[in-house]
Amino acid sequence: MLFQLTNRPIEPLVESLHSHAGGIVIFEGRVRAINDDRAVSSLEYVAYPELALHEGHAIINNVLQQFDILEAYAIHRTGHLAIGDIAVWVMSAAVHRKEAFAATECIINAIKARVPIWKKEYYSDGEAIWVRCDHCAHDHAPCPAVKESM
Amino acid sequence: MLFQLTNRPIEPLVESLHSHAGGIVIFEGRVRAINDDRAVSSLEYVAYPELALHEGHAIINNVLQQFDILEAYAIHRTGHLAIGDIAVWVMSAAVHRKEAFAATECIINAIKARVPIWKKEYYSDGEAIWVRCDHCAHDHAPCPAVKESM
Amino acid sequence: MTTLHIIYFAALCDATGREEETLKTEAETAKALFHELTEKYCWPFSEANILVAINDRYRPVDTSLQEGDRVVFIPPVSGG
Amino acid sequence: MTTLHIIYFAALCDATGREEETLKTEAETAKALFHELTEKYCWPFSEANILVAINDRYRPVDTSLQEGDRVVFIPPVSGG
Repeated sequence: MLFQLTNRPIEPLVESLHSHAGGIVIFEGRVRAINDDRAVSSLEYVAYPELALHEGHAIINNVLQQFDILEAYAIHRTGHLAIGDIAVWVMSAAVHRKEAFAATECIINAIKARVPIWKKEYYSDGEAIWVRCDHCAHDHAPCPAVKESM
Repeated sequence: MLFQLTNRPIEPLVESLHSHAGGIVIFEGRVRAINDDRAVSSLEYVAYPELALHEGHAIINNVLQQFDILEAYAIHRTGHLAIGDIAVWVMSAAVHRKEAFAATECIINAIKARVPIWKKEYYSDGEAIWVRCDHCAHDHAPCPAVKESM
Repeated sequence: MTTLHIIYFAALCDATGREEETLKTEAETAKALFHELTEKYCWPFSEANILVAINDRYRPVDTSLQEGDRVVFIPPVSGG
Repeated sequence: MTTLHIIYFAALCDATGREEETLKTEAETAKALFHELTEKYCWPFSEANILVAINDRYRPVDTSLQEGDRVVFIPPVSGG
């Protein structure tokens, strides 16, 4: 079903949020089976934890200051991931939805631009390479949190 | 914690998705405790089901045609809801995130503009009114699915 | 005269005091029927704020009414 | 001469063949150190594609190096 009506509760992903939060926008980045036309079998993420946590917190704090949102969180996987696994999860909650969409998109753009985490792709043909540049990181208008502190 | 690194799986909200889906954007619309500066105690949603399902399906099908996305779904509550309950849930999955953000925002804008569902707000002072116009429905650029078929 | 089945939702249900009714009318279009019912029930909406569904699909307000049509006037929606 | 602690991640770790090392150098800035190490290890990155972190914070490449600094050259990131 593409569209449903229901009179039963829709289970929330995030249980407890600010009572003024009306619009919640969640981004999940998942491991794709294909990248640049190559069949990917798995991924490995390596982080530089001391700097990654500092930058990640700075991104969220910037976005909390610069957008009219109530809450924001992000989490990023490290280690070995399979196809379909969630690599990164971002959430913003706002009174109205427009700000939540903008904030969540800004956070994921900033994470991809400046948090020191690297992805190694393992291909079905046996090769494995450190991905030098993700397509998605450069095709967006910059948001305030992307450039901050770099 | 505003930003975390983890080497353990992040549990997905939607279990099984297209294996090419790299960017998933989810919108949750929740019942706010305050609307137009009035304390809301609960909400009631009434739908005209035959037309609501037709319009909801048309919105999702339009968005599937007009955006480069792999999957999209939406679900809307009816009946009586408490503060914090999810009133509407929308998901789009795309190869890249930009299209998923645009598609999910378009779907929720279109649902608010043309799906025949009405909200009655019950206030802490005992009054209850049918909300004539939600703030959020008009402050966005129209997307293709909003106007289709009306 | 056509016989129509009319269903009322939300604010129009409250204003009309009923959920549905079967009605004989000389109104030839949805627009004419809207004005007839507005006068009868003192509806608090202007024509500009109302859409119409005939047989469960949105239709232009100048659509001609046919015997047995199911007609719903749609006050401003507020889902989401 | 300053003594520095250098940590290598991802493609730079592979290119260098080690995860970290303690190094004595006459390089006075991070930029000079980058060119010294690029020559030594044949790194496959140009200066334009590399950022530098000193003591776990991003710093400009012309930052002066101090005795005991922890230095990390950051190849293009690819998280998310």
